[in-house]
Amino acid sequence: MRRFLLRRLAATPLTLLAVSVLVFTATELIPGDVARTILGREASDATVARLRIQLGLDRPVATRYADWLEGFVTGRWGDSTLLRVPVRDLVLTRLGDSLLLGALAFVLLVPVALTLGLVAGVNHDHPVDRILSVSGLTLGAIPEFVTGVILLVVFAVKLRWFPASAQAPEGAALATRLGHLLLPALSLVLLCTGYVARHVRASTVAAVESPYARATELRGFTRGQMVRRHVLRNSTIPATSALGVQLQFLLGGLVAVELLFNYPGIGALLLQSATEKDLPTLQASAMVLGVLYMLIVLAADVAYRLLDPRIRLGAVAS
Amino acid sequence: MSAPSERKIVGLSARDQLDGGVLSRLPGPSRRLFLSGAGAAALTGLLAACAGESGTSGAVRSSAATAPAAPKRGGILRAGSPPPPTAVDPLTMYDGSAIAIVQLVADYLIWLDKDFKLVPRLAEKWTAEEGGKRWAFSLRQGVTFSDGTPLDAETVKASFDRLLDPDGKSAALSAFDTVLAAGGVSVRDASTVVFTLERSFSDFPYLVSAGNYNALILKKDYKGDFTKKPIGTGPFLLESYDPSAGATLTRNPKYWEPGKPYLDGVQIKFYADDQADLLALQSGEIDTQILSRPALAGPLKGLGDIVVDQVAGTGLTAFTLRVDKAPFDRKEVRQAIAYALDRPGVNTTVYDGVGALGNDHLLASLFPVAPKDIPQRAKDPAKVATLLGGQKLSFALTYDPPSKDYALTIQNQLKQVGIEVTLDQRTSADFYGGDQAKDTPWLFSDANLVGWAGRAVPSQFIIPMVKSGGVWNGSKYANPTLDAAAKTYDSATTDEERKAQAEIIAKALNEDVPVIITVWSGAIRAYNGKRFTGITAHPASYVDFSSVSRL
Amino acid sequence: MNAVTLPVRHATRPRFRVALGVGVVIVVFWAVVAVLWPHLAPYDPELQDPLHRFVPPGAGHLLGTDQFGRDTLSRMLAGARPVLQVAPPATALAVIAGTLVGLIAGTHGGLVDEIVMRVLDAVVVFPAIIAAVLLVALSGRSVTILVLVIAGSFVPIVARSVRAATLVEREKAYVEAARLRGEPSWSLMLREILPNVVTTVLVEATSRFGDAIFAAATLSFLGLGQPPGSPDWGASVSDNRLWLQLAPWTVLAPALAIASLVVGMALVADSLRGRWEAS
Amino acid sequence: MTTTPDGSAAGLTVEGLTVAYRTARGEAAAVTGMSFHVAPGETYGLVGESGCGKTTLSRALGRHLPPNGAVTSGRVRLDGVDVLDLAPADLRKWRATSLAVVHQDAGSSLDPTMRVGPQLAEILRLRGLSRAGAREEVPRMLARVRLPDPASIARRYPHQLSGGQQQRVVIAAALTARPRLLVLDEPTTGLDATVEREILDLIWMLRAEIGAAVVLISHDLGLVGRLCDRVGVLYGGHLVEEGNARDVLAAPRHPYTSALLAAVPRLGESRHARRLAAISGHPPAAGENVAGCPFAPRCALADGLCARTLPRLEAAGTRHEVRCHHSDRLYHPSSAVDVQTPARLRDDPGLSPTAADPAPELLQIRGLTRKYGRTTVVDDVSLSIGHGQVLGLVGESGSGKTTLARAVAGLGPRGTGTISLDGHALPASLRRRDARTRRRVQMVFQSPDASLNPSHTVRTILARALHTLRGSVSPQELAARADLDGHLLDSRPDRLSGGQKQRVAIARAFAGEPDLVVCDEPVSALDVSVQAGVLQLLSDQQRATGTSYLFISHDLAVVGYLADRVAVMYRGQIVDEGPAGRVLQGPHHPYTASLVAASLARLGEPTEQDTGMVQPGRPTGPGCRFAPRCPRRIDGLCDSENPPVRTEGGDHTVRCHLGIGDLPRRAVPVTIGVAPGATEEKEDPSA
Repeated sequence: MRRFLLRRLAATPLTLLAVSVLVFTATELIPGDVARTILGREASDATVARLRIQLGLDRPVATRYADWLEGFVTGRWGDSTLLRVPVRDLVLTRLGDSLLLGALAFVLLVPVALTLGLVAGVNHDHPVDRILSVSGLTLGAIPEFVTGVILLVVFAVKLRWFPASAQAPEGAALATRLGHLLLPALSLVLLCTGYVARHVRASTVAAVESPYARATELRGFTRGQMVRRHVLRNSTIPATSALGVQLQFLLGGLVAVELLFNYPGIGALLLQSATEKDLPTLQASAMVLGVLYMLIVLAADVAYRLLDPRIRLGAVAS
Repeated sequence: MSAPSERKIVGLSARDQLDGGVLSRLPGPSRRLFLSGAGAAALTGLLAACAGESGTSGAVRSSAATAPAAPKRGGILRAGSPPPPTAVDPLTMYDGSAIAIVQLVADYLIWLDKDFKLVPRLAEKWTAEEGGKRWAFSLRQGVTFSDGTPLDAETVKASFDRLLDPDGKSAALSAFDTVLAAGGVSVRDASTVVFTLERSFSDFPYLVSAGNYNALILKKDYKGDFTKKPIGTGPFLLESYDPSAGATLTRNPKYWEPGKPYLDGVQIKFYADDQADLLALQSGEIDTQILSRPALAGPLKGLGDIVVDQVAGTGLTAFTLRVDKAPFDRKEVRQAIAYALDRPGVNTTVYDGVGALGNDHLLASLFPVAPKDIPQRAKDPAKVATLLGGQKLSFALTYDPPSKDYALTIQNQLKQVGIEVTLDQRTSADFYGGDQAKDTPWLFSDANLVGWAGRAVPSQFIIPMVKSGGVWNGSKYANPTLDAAAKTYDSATTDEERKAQAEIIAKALNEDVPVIITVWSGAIRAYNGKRFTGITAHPASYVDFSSVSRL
Repeated sequence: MNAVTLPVRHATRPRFRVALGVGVVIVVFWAVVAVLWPHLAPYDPELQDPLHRFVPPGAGHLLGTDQFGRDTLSRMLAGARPVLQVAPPATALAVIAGTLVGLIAGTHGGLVDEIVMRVLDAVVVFPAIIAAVLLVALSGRSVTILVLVIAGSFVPIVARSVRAATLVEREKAYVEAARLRGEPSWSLMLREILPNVVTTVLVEATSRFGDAIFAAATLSFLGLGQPPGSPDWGASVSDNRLWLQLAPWTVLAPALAIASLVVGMALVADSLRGRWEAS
Repeated sequence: MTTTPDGSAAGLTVEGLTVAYRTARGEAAAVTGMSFHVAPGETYGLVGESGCGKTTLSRALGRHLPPNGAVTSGRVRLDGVDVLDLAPADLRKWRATSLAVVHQDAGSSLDPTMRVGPQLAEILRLRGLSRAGAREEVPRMLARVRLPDPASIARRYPHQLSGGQQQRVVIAAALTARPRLLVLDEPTTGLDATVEREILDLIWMLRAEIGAAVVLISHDLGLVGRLCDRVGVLYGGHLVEEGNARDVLAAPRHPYTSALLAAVPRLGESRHARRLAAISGHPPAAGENVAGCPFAPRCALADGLCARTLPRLEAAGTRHEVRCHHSDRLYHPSSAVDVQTPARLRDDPGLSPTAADPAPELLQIRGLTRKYGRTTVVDDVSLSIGHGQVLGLVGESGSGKTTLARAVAGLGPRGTGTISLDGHALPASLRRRDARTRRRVQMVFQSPDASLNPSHTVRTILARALHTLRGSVSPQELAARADLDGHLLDSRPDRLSGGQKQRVAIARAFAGEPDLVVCDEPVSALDVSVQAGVLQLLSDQQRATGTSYLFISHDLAVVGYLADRVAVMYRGQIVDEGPAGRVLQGPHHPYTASLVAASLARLGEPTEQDTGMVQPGRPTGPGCRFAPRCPRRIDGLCDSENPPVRTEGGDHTVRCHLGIGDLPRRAVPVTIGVAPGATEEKEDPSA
């Protein structure tokens, strides 16, 4: 376990390094000029050129990359070129907001998906299973911006049950913030439930049909006892990796949902800084997302390993 | 001053932002505002028509706006706006959100009213000396900055020196070009500032008014960190600013105008997405929009408590053709395109009918000098066929996301007369990037669309855009007759003389068609008419919430 | 319990047949529409009509018109083509490239595997949106870009699955036998292993196809896909959602079209997956 | 025979049981018209090859068929209770109180995510014990199945137990109630010989203790014979022979039973002494409609009558019934060997001709060490194989024998030590071996399912091998040499039986005329009848080509049959190596002795050595690795010092502290079949 963790953690900086090079290269290739963006199209070429020098954009690419890298590693993330605020505060605040949204979606997702998957799996091949599976499949197939738009119209505009914007007033209580986040979280939940439920269903079916579950039946246990005592745990453990995948998916879905619900999260920031060539912000966002992404993968793996005694106690090679 | 194009440019749909990025939000070269007072009459008429259109609520709103009975005090006005794409700095800002925030906190010597009248603010009066070559401005007494520092002539001089510094980042430099140079500002006494111009300029007050929106009066030691040390003489104080979420402003108790503002504060919320902004207004999360999209004028009017204020303007989307390159080097081809367009159709589709028809010359009918006897060009497929003489015409149209609807509309219209247009949509960064002397797409592509906000005087369009060698002459049009007329126009002293020169210019442009102008746009502002009164549209989407009160 | 005594349960499950049938009908419907829409659409989907903007669904326009007075039904039908122009080549590209990468990594193992997997990690972690922004900015919005971005982001997914399947096969005796007799590694990969990971590849292909439709719609929604004015569904949802309140049909029509196609594809993929994995 | 109050017989009564499955092609009967009776305390063995309906029967006894299976006719009664008539709630109660089932793969019938103790406690709670009571009872249950340190076992997860321990836990779970019926479905398959013996001993002891009707299902005739009172032989879903175990095994009356017996290699019997008789063909699939005798297509005695009419089960002796038209013609069916007369282990090496003549060395292994991670799997092994010689390598699972074999083939992890072929160093990595060398060393793998590419036809598989190994014959010829029907050439492996697959694998190994073929447990996954054919093929190929084998098996009898020399491997080391007969007869290493004992021992006989529960993979001390389990351990020596290698009779080496004279040897003749007196010894349960 420790070796597994060490190896995975060792790979992380390398991956991030590769990503940072990719991001840097991509930014270099995106047409446009930050100095021009800051000054507007009306400024003279001379003024723009002066600002470029001031921003250090005239230096060679390699120098700028090295500087950025050194700064990033030593914790000096610099200021956003466009917004002139410290990148670290900007990115971490946005990340925090995104995480709040993601966490809410996750908290809603887990019990719903587990319940649906278990119910479907225990009743596999019965109509209940069919209905749950097909509706899970159906909901999961619809892009979040489509469900989001419909949720907005129904609940925010027509019924006015929930605010249209995910962004709560400044200094609002957590409950208020969560209320604002409910609709966007819901569109993410709808997106992901099907997938996780399918995994839970599959592992539930496997557990129900496993020799140990059958053995309990032969020992005179009722089906309910079997499910509670043996199927539940065995079907949820493999689902942790599905949840990991979905967490990554949640991250990906954030961009559209953040835009749709006007939530200033990390996804929107990434997109904004990419289009606007705000390199320090873009790099930091990409790095932070990358770390988060890899942590999620790692956490899912670790959780899986911790939950499954076979792996935890080293019977199966990691 | 542009109205319709303002929101269109500033407020982007989600996809426009993705496509375009920051530069797409540029009000652009259009942002210098010069409009003589004479235009006001025409505007008022137009306004009345619009008010009638918008029904009773519109009428109520108009009267409320002009004569608030007994304004209630207190209340927080919540306004929605797109987040400023760059740091909020009065010296460099050009986007509507940043301008609005700064205008709530700081003040100009002269405010530009929504009907283009100059309204004294920090300057109480101004006089021209030496035939308009020198201008003296008397400052209002007893004005203090929010930190208690009194306003004096030195402060004003420092503010303008900052704007004129050729090595600085001032975005206003080009506006003062050939008129006022660094060192031209001096202090006569503690309350009088003197501007010595490089040449006579009778419309100079516009240059130091809100029309030149960077020309805010800031403290001497202003360092470019506006959101951290937001000190001004305006009606509100900036309490907090978050580039992602919004801005919180509270009433400035030291504001010089007695009793104002009525509001306790203003809460500005940023909406990265037009739809989110609109939904917020509909669902009551905000009370007004800083930047409303003209195309939404109709839809907004139908929504419950929402009322829409509407003003006309001289903004335009210029459809520029390179006269020095085939196929547009032939006048007939350019004319054919002009005759192929359904102008009322553009106005309806792109501006929801808010604009006024254009006639392919830069003299909008709002300008008093506009010639009246040039026939309005209209769609004429037979004429297109004759002009093209069987030539099959196809070309690429370059533009950036804010002009997308416009591009789609004319593409479709031209297709109906057999002209094939390929759309070449660039990101705004790309479109406005590059070198303005040799390769930037917005000045060098064969055919392009550029949004221009309104101008107060026609020569502010004519000199840069169509005069030979003009800085933003994207068509590369060169006509000695027009050049001469433009020069004469600038030095003309009587209205008759101006009108005569204007007619020469208009006829030349209408005949040669270097730039096709289908519609002059207008501006709107939507707000909740049940909650607040005193909110008005402004051609440049400026905000003055000092007279806003709750109902 | 062995396979001989107990015949495989439910060799043909009725559930698969119904779901597959419904899915196939939906997908085939849209495929046909994608090809034949010029004959099916009542109007030119590009044709603007300033006098008939925002016409609600009714006799003249079955699904109403949009801000330009374009017929929503015609645009919805025409919108099937861009999606189906993107998803198949993107899927094919991703599956071919991913299969090759997965096979190479899985067959060679060791350092090659480690390097390939780290590179794939980086690709996964690298936000696809940055790639999309870059490519769009470089070459304008086009179907090719969309295909490349989607394919690129799916390659690691396919490669990982194929690699995992390859690692399982690689340990099997028939591969060792082939190595023992000195088959070159390309032969091991293509001749010995590939035919036995074909199920994985097919399962990936169907899953990725559904995902590609999803991704194409999302990227178009974000403004990163189709050329301006395209009747593409994702782009239409994005273009029209400003008028959601005024003209909901302009949003709902393409949204439901996306939903139906992805659901149809999901049903097909799920059923086929069930069959292949059972076999 | 006791009877229940309602007059029916006590114990298990199965009457005319027919079980069928719904399949895509309609109903398929897996068990047809089966009837038998097992009295309380009696052990009834059901024998047959895979596919004959054993498992279906075992599931039908617990009324636990998969959803598509159903009993279409017949009854199952236990102590007068008709199991098939029970309402669901009653069925659960019946299962809880009267039934106990032990399956083949014990590990999989335990919840992998739950500790053993709670799993057992849970069952006890179901039987009505209180929480505390259940907790107290668990260690007692574990002790009952002779598990050392029950408290610690209870705290472990199933995967932390060895296979034998898992099986004991499952048996403990089965015995929580006092079941009236104990079904043991292949309880020792997959376990090492010594562990198997322990489990069987346990069952032997417990069966008297619990006095239930015991049904033991197995493919292993020897096992059934040793453990059971009565035996039923299943074939194609029918009971073809039934009788007292001793009678059936000693004098089988059905050709199938007799063929099965003839197919089993006996310990100490060499390929030079007897050909194994394989049963050609394969058993009918479930549902395959057979009008006549299901065995007729494979039967040497079959005639027209057999093909047309299913014979009835008829008496053939005392409590001995047989379902054959020609049972009278089969009096001493396995004509080659008299089952009654035990084959003697021959300590005359002269009978193994190749072992006698010191053959020139082909393969030489010196100081080979291989590690997986930090675990040393093969530890400083030196071995050699002569030209044309078969070296049998035997050892329990985890002993390192497969790793050693793979190292010879150039597969697996790298390590130290040298391998040379005809005096030339053989690179450790396959990649560095040239084409010529690669061609000389080939391998036959254990799992027939994995060793052939499922996507290729047999022809392609053989053609590829001929191409890369530069074989000179055609695929047809190659297949013919392996006794494969020509029509199979265009089939894919999934249409082949296990035996056919293994024949293809052998044919493939011989495509390039190799000098050495490494056979890694090539028959362990095969049924007895098929195993005989494959062993015979290997033997024939060896004779025909003079190729040397490194032959690996965990089955001492199989190794003994094929090998000229035998090496015994224990935890990475060769502990015993020499001519086959001498190694098996002794004097030999105590571990070898335990292996021999395990495969021969009579049940109920006190075990000579106790079975130390050594955790696999536990780090070894400096002493002899076998010391913890060795009955002749010299305390203070064996566990602290590495044993010396002693030589006996010139070419027989033993790694042991004991002097040659002290080493165990087998005096008792080796037998197969019924342990004499086994039936007499059992207690009469009805008494």
